[in-house]
Amino acid sequence: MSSSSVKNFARHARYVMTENPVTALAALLFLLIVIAAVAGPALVPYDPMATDGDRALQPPSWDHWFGTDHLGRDVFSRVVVATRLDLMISLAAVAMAFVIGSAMGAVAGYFGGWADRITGRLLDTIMAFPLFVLAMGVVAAAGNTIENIVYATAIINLPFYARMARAEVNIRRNAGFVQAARLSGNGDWRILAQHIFPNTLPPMMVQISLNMGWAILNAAGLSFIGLGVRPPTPEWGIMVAEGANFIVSGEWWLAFFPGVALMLAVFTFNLLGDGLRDLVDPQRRT
Amino acid sequence: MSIPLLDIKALTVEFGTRRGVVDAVRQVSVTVAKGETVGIVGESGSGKSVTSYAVMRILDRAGRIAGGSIVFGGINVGKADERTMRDLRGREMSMIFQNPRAALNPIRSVGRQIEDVLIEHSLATRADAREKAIDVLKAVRINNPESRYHAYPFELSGGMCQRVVIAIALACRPQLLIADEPTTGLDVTTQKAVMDLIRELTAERNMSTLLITHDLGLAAAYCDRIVVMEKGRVVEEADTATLFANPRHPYTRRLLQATPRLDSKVADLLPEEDSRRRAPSARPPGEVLLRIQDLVKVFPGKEKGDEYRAVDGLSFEVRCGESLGLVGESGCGKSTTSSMIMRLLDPTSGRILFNGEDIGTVPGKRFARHPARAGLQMVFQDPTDSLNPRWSARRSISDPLMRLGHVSGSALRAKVEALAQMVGLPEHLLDRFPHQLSGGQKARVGIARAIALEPKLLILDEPTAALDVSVQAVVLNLLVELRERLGMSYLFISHDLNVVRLLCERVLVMKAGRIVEQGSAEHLLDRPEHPYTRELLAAIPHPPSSPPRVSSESEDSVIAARWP
Amino acid sequence: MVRVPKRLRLVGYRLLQAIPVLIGIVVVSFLLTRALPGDPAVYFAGPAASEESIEQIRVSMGLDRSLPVQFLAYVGDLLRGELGQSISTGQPVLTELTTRLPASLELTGFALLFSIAVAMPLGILAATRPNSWIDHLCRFVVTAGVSLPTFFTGLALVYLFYFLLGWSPAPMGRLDILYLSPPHVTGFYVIDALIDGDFETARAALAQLILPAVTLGLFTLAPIARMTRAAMLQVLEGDFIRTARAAGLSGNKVLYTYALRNAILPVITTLGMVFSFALGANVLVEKVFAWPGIGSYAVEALVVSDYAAVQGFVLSMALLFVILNLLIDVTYTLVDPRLGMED
Amino acid sequence: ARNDTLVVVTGTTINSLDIHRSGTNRPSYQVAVNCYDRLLTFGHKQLEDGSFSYDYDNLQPELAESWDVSEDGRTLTFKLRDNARFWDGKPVTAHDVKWSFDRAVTLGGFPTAQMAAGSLEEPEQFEAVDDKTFRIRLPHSSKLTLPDLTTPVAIVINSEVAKAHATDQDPWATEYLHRNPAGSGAFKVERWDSGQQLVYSRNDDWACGPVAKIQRVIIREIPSQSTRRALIERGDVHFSQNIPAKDARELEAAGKVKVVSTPIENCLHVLCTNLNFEPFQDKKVRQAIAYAVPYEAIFNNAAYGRGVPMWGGDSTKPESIAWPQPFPYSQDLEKARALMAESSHADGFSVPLSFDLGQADWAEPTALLIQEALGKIGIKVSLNKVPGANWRTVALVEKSLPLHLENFGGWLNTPDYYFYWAYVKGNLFNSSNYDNKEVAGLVDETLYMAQDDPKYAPNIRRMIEIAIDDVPRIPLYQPSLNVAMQQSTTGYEYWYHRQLDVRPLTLKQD
Ligand SMILES: Nc1ncnc2c1ncn2[C@@H]1O[C@H](COP(=O)(O)OP(=O)(O)OP(=O)(O)O)[C@@H](O)[C@H]1O
Ligand SMILES: Nc1ncnc2c1ncn2[C@@H]1O[C@H](COP(=O)(O)OP(=O)(O)OP(=O)(O)O)[C@@H](O)[C@H]1O
Ligand SMILES: [Mg+2]
Ligand SMILES: [Mg+2]
Repeated sequence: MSSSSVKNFARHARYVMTENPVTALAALLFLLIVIAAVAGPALVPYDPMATDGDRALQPPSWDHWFGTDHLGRDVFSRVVVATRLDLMISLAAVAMAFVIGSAMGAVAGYFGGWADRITGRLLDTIMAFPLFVLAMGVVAAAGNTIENIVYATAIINLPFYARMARAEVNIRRNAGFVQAARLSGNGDWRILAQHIFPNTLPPMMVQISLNMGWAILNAAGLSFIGLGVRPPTPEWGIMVAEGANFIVSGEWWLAFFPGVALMLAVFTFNLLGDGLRDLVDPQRRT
Repeated sequence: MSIPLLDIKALTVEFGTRRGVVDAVRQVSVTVAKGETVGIVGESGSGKSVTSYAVMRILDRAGRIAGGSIVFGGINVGKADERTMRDLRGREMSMIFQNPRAALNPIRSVGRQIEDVLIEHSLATRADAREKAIDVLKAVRINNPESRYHAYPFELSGGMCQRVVIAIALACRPQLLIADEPTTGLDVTTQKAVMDLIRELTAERNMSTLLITHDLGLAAAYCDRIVVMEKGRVVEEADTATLFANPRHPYTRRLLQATPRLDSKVADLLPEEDSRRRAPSARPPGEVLLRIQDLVKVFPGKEKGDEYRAVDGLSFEVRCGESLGLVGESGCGKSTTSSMIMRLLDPTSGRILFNGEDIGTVPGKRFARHPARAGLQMVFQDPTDSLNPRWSARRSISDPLMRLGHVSGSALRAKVEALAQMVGLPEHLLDRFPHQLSGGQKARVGIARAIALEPKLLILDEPTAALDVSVQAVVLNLLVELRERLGMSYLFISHDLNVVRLLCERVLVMKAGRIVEQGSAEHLLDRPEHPYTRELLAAIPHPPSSPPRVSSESEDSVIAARWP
Repeated sequence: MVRVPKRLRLVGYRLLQAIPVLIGIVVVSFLLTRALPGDPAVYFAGPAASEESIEQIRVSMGLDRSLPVQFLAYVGDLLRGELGQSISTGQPVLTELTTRLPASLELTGFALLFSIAVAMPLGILAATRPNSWIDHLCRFVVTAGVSLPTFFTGLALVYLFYFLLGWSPAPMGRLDILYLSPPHVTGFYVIDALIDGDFETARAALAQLILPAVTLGLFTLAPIARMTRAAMLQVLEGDFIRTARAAGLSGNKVLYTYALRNAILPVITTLGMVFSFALGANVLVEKVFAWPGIGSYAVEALVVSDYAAVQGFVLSMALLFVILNLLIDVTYTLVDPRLGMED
Repeated sequence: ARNDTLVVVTGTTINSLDIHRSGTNRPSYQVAVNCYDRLLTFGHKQLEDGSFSYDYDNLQPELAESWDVSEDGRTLTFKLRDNARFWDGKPVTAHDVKWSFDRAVTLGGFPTAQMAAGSLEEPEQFEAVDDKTFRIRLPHSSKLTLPDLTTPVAIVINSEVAKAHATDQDPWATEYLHRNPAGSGAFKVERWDSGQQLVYSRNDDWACGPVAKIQRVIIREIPSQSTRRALIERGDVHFSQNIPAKDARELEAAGKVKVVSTPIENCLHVLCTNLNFEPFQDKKVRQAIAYAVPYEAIFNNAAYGRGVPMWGGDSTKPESIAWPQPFPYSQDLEKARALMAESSHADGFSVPLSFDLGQADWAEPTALLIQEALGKIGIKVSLNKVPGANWRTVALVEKSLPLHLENFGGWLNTPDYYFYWAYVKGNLFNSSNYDNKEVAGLVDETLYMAQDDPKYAPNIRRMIEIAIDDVPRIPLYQPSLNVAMQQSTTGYEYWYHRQLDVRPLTLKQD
């Protein structure tokens, strides 16, 4: 049963990808990112932290594909090694936002009434903050550790999931199959968890992929105003943010390569969205 | 014979899909002469709509006319440029659709929508468009057209929306009207009013009509000639009387047979050689299983005093082994009643005695764990909606068994397979998802799930409304068989008296939350006492073998009743 | 006749709904600022201040009181319309907000105009040809826009269009040094200059706006285009489109009057979201372009624990958000007659 | 017209026009410099590289025409210029000076502290003898008093205008002067758009010096450092104040704009070990760190070679009393490891290294290099960026950062003054919590002592010797103040307060 369902899934995945070339491309890129994240530190030619004053600010060359930064660190190694952290930040933040947000939204959407009203106002309150500023505030108040960046990102992403889950659950709460589930002796919570919630996943997948990209950008923005990941940890956002100051002086490679990596990642996540949705949507299975 | 107004010759329409090219219509030839009403009948997916879209040339982007010709009034529609087509559409031929409310732009007032067409075809200027639009509204017998002009579709009833759609279609006095299932989703009484209006208007203007329907009764009542389609092909064409008197093609015969008539038995709906035919055996009813006393459901409105009494003091009983029919027009409270009995909805007042116990006092939220839960099950109206789209058929059928039957493991598998066999669902379909099943198959899954726990009472809320007639025939027979095998009682809800009669010994007629008449099925159909029952009966179009075509004399009273 | 009061009631209901949100914002922003590290009294006291003078300032700022007391005082001030004094800029918060908010709004507004002007046609184009190469291209383009951090795009644009090509004026804020800011009417320089009849200044202000607005706008292309496409696709599948086509209405009439007007509804909602989102993203763009807006103000204030400024900023943004949502609701009710009529 | 308008860009915001007001930030001091007059000022000198600087050894009159110091050095009498007038035409009187000084010592906070550095502590010390004669009485004679009168704090305000806007709650008119300067200086404030720009326009009637050549000066605030660089490089602005060392090096190399880098007197970038924390109480650990720091790399990669090296001095016993002077440390990991091995923390330890976010441009690369180097002698360092507002609190007031990068430079250019702030327990810039009785005693003895006192030099040498041996603060290098200007801009002069004095600037007509 399970092996056949795995096989089914694989066949379905192949189908989803062949159907949409953009999704296939995104999947390929995603694979690349995952490889870099898993094996990155083992693959890179230099220690990403090792400084070398004599080789500071060298343009890209055979020795240093992406050049070196102001402390002579190898940009290529740093870009590759940063993948893991960036992926972790976005995955963790989005996972957290998704789990908490969709749970809140689902409960609000299913039970309605006071639960709904309170969640609604709570979400409105979060949304009423300019989200980036809220993230800044949280990080500034709690200190700029990676965990806090993740929490802050999760908080500002939360309303999107909650609203979406609420809407999607709400339109299904009196659907025929839900009534049927009641007749089959399912309690409210079980109905919510097993019947309604999984059906809200396809649209949420698109949101997840958008937010993954967004989470990385958010971390980058925090770095730009000095509230990001602490040095010397390589992280794309902070590399772009620091490198941005070198653009005018002609050392374009400092911001360019991490920028490309960042862009590629965000791009991948965004493009992956539709594919992911198709993947979890049984209607798309044939 | 004069040149036909519309001449479709060997039309083939293809759709490019991700699984290759689909021939939706193959080699179809149909002609419509001036003033003639031609019906196209056939089951769902047989290509009726696609044919009509090809005539209008409003196929989807994926679709294309791959062969044959369509000549309308001397113009070759297949070859004409878009400008010519735009002139033709609306002005020379026009179309009305199923589900009238969706067919209107929801955020534009109906008057403006009519004006758009008039102005587009230069039949009005901005200055006099309004006046002319009101005239058109008058023509489709809409009361108070000046104020209706400003109305938005959501402010109108379904029947009224269909009138507006007709108004749009006929605003430019075209020569051909294509009506694609114009009354599906409307009440029988409304259906009659709308159809009569179409007939009257087209006759008045000497227009031709192409009526697309899957309801043979309707086609028989309104068409001069009928074309039968199956799987994209025309299988038979004849004038109405001939077709019904002497159907030649086996498909036509099957279709005819599956259409319930006033005198048909449930077994008659299936061909004689079909092994699934079942004759209901009249068993003496046992003791009272369910007793409803003074059941009331009041829905609170948005504001005070706005409340709505959906069910208003209902009392009846269902005995063991009995099938009780509940009929009434849309919105009369049938589903509300069934939800209350099923304990999905808490009644405002009244008692629901099931096996002598008042289950109405147990709140719906907690009823999931009540011992009586397994004894009360239901088959839903829309088979698609009632199945969890992420669950395979097997899982859906297993659900009640696991939750309430506490069966698991191999016993569960065996039980599910037995159930599938019982409802005639091939075992290999069990691992499919709902969207991979046909309507009839989905209905079977729903029935299998409902009978999994061998309930004492099964409520059937229009279980066949979404199905083709031939599938309906099979499902009805299946239900008869199951009732006999499992000794269940049925509460059969429908707005179609004809169908109810096939299954039920006793029938209740409901109107506005109250019972207006009840009695044995035969009695009620032969000698309806309440005028409402009579109206319902009169509105049902029947194939001509039994009563003759619907006369047009009752029409005024119907309209008057619906739109005071 | 029945319609008007119902809609009015809807708007009133929305206003009521905003009250708990505003209360929430007041509480959260208060707590958030108090959680900020750093001691404003120390900062305020300036370099080389002694313990006593710090303490003295702490007392004069009321920071020696317990949190609940501080909160009550804050609420009291708010009710009197006092937002306090920003310690980092030395101006009353209200003054700062009123001079800086128009700058941010002007920037955001132009960015959105640009974004709408590009994204909606792209979305419509994509929707009319789903899954074609044009569709994929549109998706690609708008996704690219949202993939880069705004500050990077901004700097890159400055480098290219100002530093290398010299096409764009110096990124020195809202107006080049050569011009005087137009007399204050709306606070929007372009509009004020036009009101003043000073086309030269209007043109200059507009020129300053282009790069930052494009930077910000690029970032908001994707959600608008995506939503337009999705909504258009859905509407185009609708039965009423088929009816309109069957009635012989012209392609443009069907596409714009029938399809787009319906599809615009979800787009409006998205626009609201995008607007508040863009106001947040402003923070970074303003920093790059030396734009004297409210976002850069907030960043500075946050970094130096400027309580009054942060609170004032958050509160004004929340108010803006509420007003925006109200506007959207009103637009919605104007466009969609169904609203407020059925549940 | 463009030719007599000078455009200056700066990265920091000006938050008040009144230096005495609490909360006024450092960039705002330039208003005091340019719009107000002091009693005294310093003369100029040309530095070796040809650029100009103020001259600490050359006191010059500004508002005071002449001054007189009593025998015991405790009474200072100033004669004011006759022709000096405030912008509103009112003559500058001794009463204005008294009011202004009273204000500075009464308002508290920074101005009061700075006045106190010159032993100017209470209003009773100040006396307006007549309209043009002003007298200060000191509790003791001090070499710091006269130089202190040149600081931007000791400005003379138009007291009548101010008093007209004073209220009972605000007797010193801080609200009014915050937005409306009332001075007699060379420039008036034409317009101030907070957060955007400050526009000076020339005071044609300035009496205390040659009337400025430039008609208007626009100070534009451009937060983004790379935008500022683009602006100066493209020639859209005349002057860029306080540019990063890297830009200074590159712009100078490119040769299109003039770059002036002046080592900031009396200022050091230091690595501070906090003696409140256990490992740093051990002198061996401190010395080990001092031997482990990669000075060379820091100077090249963080300071881009701008500034003066402060390592590799010749001897542990200083010959000169110059301050700052290189400490006799340089990177020697062997020695560092040996010292660590002898220390109480032979196995190493972990410690966060903190720095101020606002100083990140030099502090961050420096911190990274130190982190790497200390790792080699067994000290695991993690980095901790502290936002600006918090920095003062944790580093200077609470003094709770174990290891951190600091920079302090005193306005008054004497070693004892530096030691007073940075090496004496309890004083603000002693963020190391360094407490040494001998140093404290020496500072106490030397602070007011005249520099030609025979005891002065030996005392200072001893101080420096202890500082070298104990190394609570490990000097890295002496930073430079870097500015860039168009070739057409001349007359730039370095000042200890690091603000741009626009008065001597000129624009070549082209
Ligand atoms: N856009 C399309 N793409 C692919 N196939 C299509 C498309 N539209 C219709 N078809 C196919 O054409 C066939 C005929 O469809 P059509 O809508 O004409 O059926 P119908 O007879 O009108 O059925 P119903 O009674 O359900 O309306 C169906 O099998 C359908 O799958
Ligand atoms: N939750 C609800 N709130 C308010 N009114 C309701 C609600 N559910 C049903 N109604 C109203 O109660 C009336 C009866 O509804 P019900 O669904 O029972 O009709 P029905 O007879 O099943 O009609 P149909 O044949 O269309 O299914 C309708 O007018 C409906 O609008
Ligand atoms: Mg059809
Ligand atoms: Mg119903």
